[in-house]
Amino acid sequence: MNLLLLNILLAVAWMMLTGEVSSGTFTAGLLVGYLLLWLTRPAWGETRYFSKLLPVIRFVLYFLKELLVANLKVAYDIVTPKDHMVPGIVAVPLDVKSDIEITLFANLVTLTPGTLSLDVSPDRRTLYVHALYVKDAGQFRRELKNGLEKRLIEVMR
Amino acid sequence: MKEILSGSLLLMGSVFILLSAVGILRMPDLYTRMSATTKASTLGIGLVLLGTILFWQDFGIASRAIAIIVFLFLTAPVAAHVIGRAAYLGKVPLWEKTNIDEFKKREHPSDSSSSMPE
Amino acid sequence: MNRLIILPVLVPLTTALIMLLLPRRIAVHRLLGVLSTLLLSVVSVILLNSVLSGGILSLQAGGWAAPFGITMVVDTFSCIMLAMASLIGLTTAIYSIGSVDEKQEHNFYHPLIQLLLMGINGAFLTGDIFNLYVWFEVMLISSFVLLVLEGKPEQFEGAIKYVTLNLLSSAIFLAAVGILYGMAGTLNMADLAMRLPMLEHRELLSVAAVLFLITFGIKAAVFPLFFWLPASYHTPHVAVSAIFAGLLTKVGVYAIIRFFTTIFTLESTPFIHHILLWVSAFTMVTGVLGAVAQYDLRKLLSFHIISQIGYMIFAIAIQSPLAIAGGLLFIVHNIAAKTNLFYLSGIIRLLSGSWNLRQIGGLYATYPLLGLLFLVPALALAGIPPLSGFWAKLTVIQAGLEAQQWLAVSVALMVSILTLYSMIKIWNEAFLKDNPLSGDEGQRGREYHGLSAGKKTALIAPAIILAMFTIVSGLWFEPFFILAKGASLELLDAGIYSKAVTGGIP
Amino acid sequence: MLGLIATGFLASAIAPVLYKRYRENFGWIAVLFPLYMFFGFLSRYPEIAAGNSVRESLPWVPSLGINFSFLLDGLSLTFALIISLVGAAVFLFAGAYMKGYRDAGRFYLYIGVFMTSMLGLVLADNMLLLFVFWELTSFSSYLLIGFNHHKESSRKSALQALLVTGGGGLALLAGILLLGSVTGTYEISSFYDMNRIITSSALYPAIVVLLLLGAFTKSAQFPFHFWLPNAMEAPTPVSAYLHSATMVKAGIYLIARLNHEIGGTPLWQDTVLITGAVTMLFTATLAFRQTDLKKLLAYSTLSVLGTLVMLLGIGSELAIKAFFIYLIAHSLYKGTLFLVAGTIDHETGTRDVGKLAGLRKAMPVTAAAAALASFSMMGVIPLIGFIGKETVYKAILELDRWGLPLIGAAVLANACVVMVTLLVGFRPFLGKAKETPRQAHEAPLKMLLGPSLLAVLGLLIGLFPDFFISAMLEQSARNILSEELSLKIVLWHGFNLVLILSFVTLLLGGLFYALRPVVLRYSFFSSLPALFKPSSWYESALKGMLSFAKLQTLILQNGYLRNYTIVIVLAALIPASFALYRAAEEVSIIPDYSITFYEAALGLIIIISTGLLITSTSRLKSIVSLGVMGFSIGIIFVIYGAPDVALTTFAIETLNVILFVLVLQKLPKFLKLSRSSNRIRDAVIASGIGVFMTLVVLFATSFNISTELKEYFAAASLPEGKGLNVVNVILVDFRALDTLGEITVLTIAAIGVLAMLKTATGRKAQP
Amino acid sequence: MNFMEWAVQASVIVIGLSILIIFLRLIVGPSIEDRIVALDLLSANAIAFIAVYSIQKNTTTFLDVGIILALLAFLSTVAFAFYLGRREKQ
Amino acid sequence: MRVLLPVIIGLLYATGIYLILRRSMVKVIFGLVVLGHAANLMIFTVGRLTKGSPAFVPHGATGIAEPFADPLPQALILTAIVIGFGIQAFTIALFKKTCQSLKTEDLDEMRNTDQLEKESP
Amino acid sequence: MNSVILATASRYLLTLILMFSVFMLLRGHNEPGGGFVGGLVAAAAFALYFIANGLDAARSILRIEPLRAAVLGLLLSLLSTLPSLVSGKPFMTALWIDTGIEAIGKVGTPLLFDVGVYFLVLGITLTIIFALAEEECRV
Ligand code: NA
Ligand code: NA
Repeated sequence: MNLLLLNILLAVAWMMLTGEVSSGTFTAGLLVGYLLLWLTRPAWGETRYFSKLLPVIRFVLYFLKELLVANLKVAYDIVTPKDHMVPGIVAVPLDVKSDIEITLFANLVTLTPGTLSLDVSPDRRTLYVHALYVKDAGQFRRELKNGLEKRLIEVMR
Repeated sequence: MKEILSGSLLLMGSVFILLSAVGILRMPDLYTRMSATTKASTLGIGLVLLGTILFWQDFGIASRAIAIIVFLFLTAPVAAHVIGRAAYLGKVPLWEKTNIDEFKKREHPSDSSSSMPE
Repeated sequence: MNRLIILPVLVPLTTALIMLLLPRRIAVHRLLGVLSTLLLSVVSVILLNSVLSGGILSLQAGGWAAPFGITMVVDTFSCIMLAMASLIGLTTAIYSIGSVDEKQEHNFYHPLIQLLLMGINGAFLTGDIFNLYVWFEVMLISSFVLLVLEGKPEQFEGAIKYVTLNLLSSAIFLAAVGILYGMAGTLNMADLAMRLPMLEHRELLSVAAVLFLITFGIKAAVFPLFFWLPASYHTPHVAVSAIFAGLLTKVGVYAIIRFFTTIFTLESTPFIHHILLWVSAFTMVTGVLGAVAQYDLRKLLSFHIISQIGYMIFAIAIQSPLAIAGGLLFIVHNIAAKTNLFYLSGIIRLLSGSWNLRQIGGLYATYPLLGLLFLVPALALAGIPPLSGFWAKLTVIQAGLEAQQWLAVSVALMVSILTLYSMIKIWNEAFLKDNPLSGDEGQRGREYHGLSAGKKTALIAPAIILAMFTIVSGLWFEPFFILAKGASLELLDAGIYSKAVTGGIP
Repeated sequence: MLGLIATGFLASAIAPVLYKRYRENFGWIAVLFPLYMFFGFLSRYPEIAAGNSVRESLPWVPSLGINFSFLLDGLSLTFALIISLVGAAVFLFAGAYMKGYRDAGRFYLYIGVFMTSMLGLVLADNMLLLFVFWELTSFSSYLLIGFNHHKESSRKSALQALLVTGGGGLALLAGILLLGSVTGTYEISSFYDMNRIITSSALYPAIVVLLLLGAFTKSAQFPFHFWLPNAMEAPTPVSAYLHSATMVKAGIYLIARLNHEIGGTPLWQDTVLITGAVTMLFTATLAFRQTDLKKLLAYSTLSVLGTLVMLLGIGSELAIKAFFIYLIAHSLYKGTLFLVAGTIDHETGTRDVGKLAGLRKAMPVTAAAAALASFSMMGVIPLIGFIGKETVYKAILELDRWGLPLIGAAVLANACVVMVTLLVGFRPFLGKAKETPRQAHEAPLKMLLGPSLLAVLGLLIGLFPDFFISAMLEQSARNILSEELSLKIVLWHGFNLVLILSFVTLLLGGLFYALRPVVLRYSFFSSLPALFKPSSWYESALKGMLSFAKLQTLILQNGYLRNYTIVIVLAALIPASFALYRAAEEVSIIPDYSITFYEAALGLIIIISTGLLITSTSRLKSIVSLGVMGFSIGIIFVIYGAPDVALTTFAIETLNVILFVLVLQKLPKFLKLSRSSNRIRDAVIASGIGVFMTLVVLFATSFNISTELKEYFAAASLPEGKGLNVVNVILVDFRALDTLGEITVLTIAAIGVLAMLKTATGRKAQP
Repeated sequence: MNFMEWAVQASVIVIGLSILIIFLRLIVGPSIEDRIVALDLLSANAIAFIAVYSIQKNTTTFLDVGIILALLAFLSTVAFAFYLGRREKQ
Repeated sequence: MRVLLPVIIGLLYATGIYLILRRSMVKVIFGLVVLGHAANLMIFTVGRLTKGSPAFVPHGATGIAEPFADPLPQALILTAIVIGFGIQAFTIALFKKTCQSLKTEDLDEMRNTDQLEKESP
Repeated sequence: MNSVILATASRYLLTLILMFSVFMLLRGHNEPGGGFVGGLVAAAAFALYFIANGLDAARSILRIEPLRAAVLGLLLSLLSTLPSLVSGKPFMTALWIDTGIEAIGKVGTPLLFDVGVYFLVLGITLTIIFALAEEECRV
């Protein structure tokens, strides 16, 4: 995280140099700073500040795709008769550990249409998820863990 | 071109919004309504705001619109979570066709859920 | 000199802020309370002096010319009101030292009194109708809090009515301000005074006038809008009752006078003045009858407030220079006498342990000086010469006779005998009759004896100050009359106020 | 004279202090005060007798025409001398009589204030100044009558006296003000040649009625007489002073003083005459039932007061002469007899005539003084009372109109007075001594000196009337009638009709005395229905007023908040609707029904959420409805170009939700509490308000408004206010004072919440 | 009327319609949670409306209202949930 | 909307008044809130409406061209809203304390302070 | 409210919202916003934190007694009028200084006044909320 701070400082410096205080110059500063930091990366020792960029972008794209697809699926359900829904509440065991990870995971689950994180168990090992299509709870668990959770852990650690 | 893109985004967003509205009306119980609609409207609003960004093509506007989108994406799931949880603990009934309830086992090992309308 | 105009608002606000920054230094609160009100008294005297010598003063807040910013104005009338508010503020600050317990003082009693004074002074000073609303609210909310500061059940009960009805009044006030702005496009009183005569929609104007009348009527507690007052005024701490009784209703009266001389005139809204006449008669009568029916000392005094307001409204309804002067004199007299009676009621309570006249007695035998002290405001209220109340009554009645309002004058005279009756009732019950409780029971609640000498002085001194005021203003009445007459002529001269505010642009 | 009055008040103020110092002997000190006054006035006697008058004037409230104007002429000097002389006797007497009374020091304060006010009253040459003193006598007499205030009867009588005379006083005030408005001045001496102006004024009847109301109540004329016998609750010196010699004569003084200026019309003369005559006879007959020495004297006093008023009503030279002599005679003998009654009471412990007899041996001096005064009161030669009565009869007989019935009435009334005299002045002293609560002894010197002096003076004046009072009479009559008179007063007129009438009076009086027990037994007076008793009129008026007050208060201040709200709402709605109705003619509304889809949707949502709010049975549902309403209104603000307002609305709505949510748990569930009839009533009222406000808004927006301010703000915002957001510039600059007040309100609200929640509550200690 | 105007017009109508539909849910409930969800959704839709309206009226100032609205709607939902959660405990 | 808005204002006033005439204290508070809305909307409307043109000086300009919404009523409403909020917050707390203290929220049971004392001491 | 998700989210949202509130405050003179709304938004942030993490946590984050913050805010607003009094201009006359920095622009007493309003509103809102919450928790 230190590098992030440095990056921001560089952005501010850029802003000062250009003599224009605006969000545009700030963003430019950020980009320039990132580039500079990347160029000088040996100076910063072992850091994952640079290797994170791609996975983050990939994760976001993956999530947006999921979002759109699931939305369309639900949209279809909304406009057609509702009888083929099989809702259920499933307990999903968690591999994510820290607060931020749990929160992110739960929220992403909720954001994905058709699923809704109801609660985290007090021991933080289980997430209870309400979903619209739970033909098989085991399969549902697996899909969630292998998809979203795995990618999240990849990005976070 | 800009106008076409922007207008289409607006229309698409509106349609998603309408869908979520229909969803909240049509879905059988609170949980399905929440599952179905929160995101739909989030996406819809996101699209509308994207359309707005495209229309103005102004950095200030864009940053504000993006702020709204980010904020919505941050808060909508949390809100859904707190309400859903409260509803479940408050014994808002599940649809009768609900397949499986693994939450109940933890919360109410013995009794069956009963309705409690406020 | 006009830079001083803002001080009556700033001084109490600053004082309150300092108190709030030192929440646990009660001794500082007490000292500051007295100092601030002393300073206010000095300021109001200086202002009065310069208004008398140099005419109406105005201050354009923020330096924005008249109709655009907010104007603060002092004419003789507002100076008189400021001076009375300072006097009552000062005496209450002293009285509170003797009577208010530390728990309430820790609950921000002293800053709240300062903020109440700030609201009251602001209302007297402003020359802008919306700004008046703001000051009214400052005053109201402070009074709400002061009302329930002790947390007694009866205070909550009284407060519910007080708060609800006063908020209703605020809603009406806002509506009236809205209508007036919607018609004239301005909020400045002087500007309104100049614009309204040029408006085509005269009748619509009287809708606004009626609504203002109702708003201020509720604040002034006139018939049939007074219910909140007897429901609540006897419940708070007596020092709070006293300052309420002295000042709050008079702010309503002030506003009625200000609006119906400066903005709306007799010619523009004739039927309002008919209403006022009837209202005044009913107010006098129902108030005094309410008082007569009571045995609770403070309830009795509370109903009296209403009755006395009737006289002021009567004066406004007649609206001759003499009548308005009489109304002003009535306000001045009433503020001092009424507050004093509440102070004394508090002392009586400390001596006897009760507010109920049936359970009090024998005070004259044991505390003759207290008895004489009580007689001063009581007789002044009953209009016994040569105390201040006599002159106020005399002036109002003379004005009534000149206006040939025979019926209303008869009512006023009859009410004054009932006033005498009810004052004598207190005198008879609390002072003359033997103490109904004997022995240990008779000593019950005699908290007074447990007080330190300093606290006792703090209790008695305000009563003596106000009694002196009542006596002196009675014996040396001429300057008061000249002052009131001057203020009245100033109020009734349509141009003088506007000229002072807008700087001579007609 | 102002100095004299001021000295009087000051002296009274220090009396209690001095009393504390000297106690037993204070009477001797106190008497110096009236004596000083008396001799002061006496020193002016030659000047006044020579036909001059002394006028002093100092401005008091010149703007209202009120001045410290004093006039010493024959009339006022006569009264002043009586007041100070009887005052001296009473002060001395009180020195002994009040011994043992608690707080006797206060007594001297009151009576001193009273005497001074009384002097001020008769000396005042300004009507309003006179009124000031008039009220002061009323109030100081209230304190004196109620001096034994631990007794309820005492308090009641004092209040009665105060209310009756105070009520009259207010009438007097109104009369004075009207008189002032006719004459343009309040200075009595300025009225002097205004009789024509006053009597021809349209206000004249009102002036007469009001002034006489004041005078009659003060002088206890029928039907206001009842307070005087009740005032006998006062310590005897008070009765002697106020209720025979001085205060009750204030009304008579007023009539006499104004007789020339206002009188001369049938209205004035007849009213005064008839009231006086009725009082004279009616109150005399009431004496039959009395057994208390003081009450007996009180009724006879009433009769005399009636006679005096009647004489003023007759208004002839002779009548004025009679008035004058009778006035002095009465003051002297009645003062004596009251003090004698007080002495008897003080020495024996009772005032019941039935229980008193044979005191002459134990109290010889008292008996002698009583006898002298009694002879004067009965009108026996050669005392002044004889001259008085003779002149009265003569004055009546002189009348063309009403002479016969009046002389009959006078004889009857005087016979009753004779009976009273026999009962009070003789019976206690004659016959065999009876057992009394206290062993009778002769009274101390302080108590004897006063009555003896007055009694002897009665004799002396009777013997040498010319020397003592002729000059005064001349001057007084001149003040009353404004004519030069030269009436010699002589003791003996020879045998004539008047003398016969005097004899008849005495005989009748004796007869009454003898028949009294019988009359008492069959007396219709004792069973007089309440309807005919003015005192019961007072009682029922008071009681009626009290129950009306209670009823009114119960109805008006009924404790139901919603009733208060309804009254206030209707009080606003009705006159405002009336005004709106009249305004309807001047506006022409061209309704603009154009509406967009989203506006319609918004309107629909607001309308439905009000419905939800009203019908909701759940608190949370209500809050949600309220939230919807607030958010919709916020959107309206957005639509109409008020983003700042919208922002604030949203923010506050949300905070409201939080607040409600925080307190809701503590609030009980909704109950359906109102009856459906109430709900309908409330709905009607509410709809009235709704329709009214709708119309007001439509009307108010139906014409063009001045846009001067709007344009100014738009133009000045950037260059002068340095801001693009005009609303914000207004808030923090143009109208920053509003904002200062606004944030003060917020601060107070927060303090309030904090203070309120810090205090512990509970219903446990409610009385 | 060009496409953009048409699209804006249509969007306003569609969003307005959605708002009405959601409001219907708010009216019928049945549970209080349903109403809260509906309220939350209403404010979200209001944001969309504001965005479209600002295009229609060619003003940018309204967009700030949207940010606040998003924030506050979330807060009130959480507050309601807080209340409901406490209700369960009692 | 020229007609609809006045109607809504009237409706809000009516609702507010109706609610403060209830016996339940909580409803009275709701009534006060609604009255506040009504008053604000009224001032806003009576100050004349302008659609969609807030009073902001455009960047680069020195003034605003008509039409634009009158900023003064907006400023007034803002002040009134804030004041209303403060008072409302206090009132809510007050009503709550009252409820706790008197153990009822039925206003008809709060008549003690208005009553005349009993005849006997 | 005992929820990891809400508690975690609230920590991030707190800073985010606070930042936004300062933003609202500072540009209120030119765009919608201002001290009042800014203060309310800031208060909302703390209210959210209180709901998610409890009263004590919220108080400790705030560090200052909310009423004191309010009073200091009011004092600041009042002090912003001081220059007008000292310089002999009518009460509350605005005084401006040009910073020369474009993004900040001119700084004047009205801005100071608005900053006072911000702290005041923040303070009093939290005073009220915390007071009510405290009561709620006590019973
Ligand atoms: Na004027
Ligand atoms: Na702003």
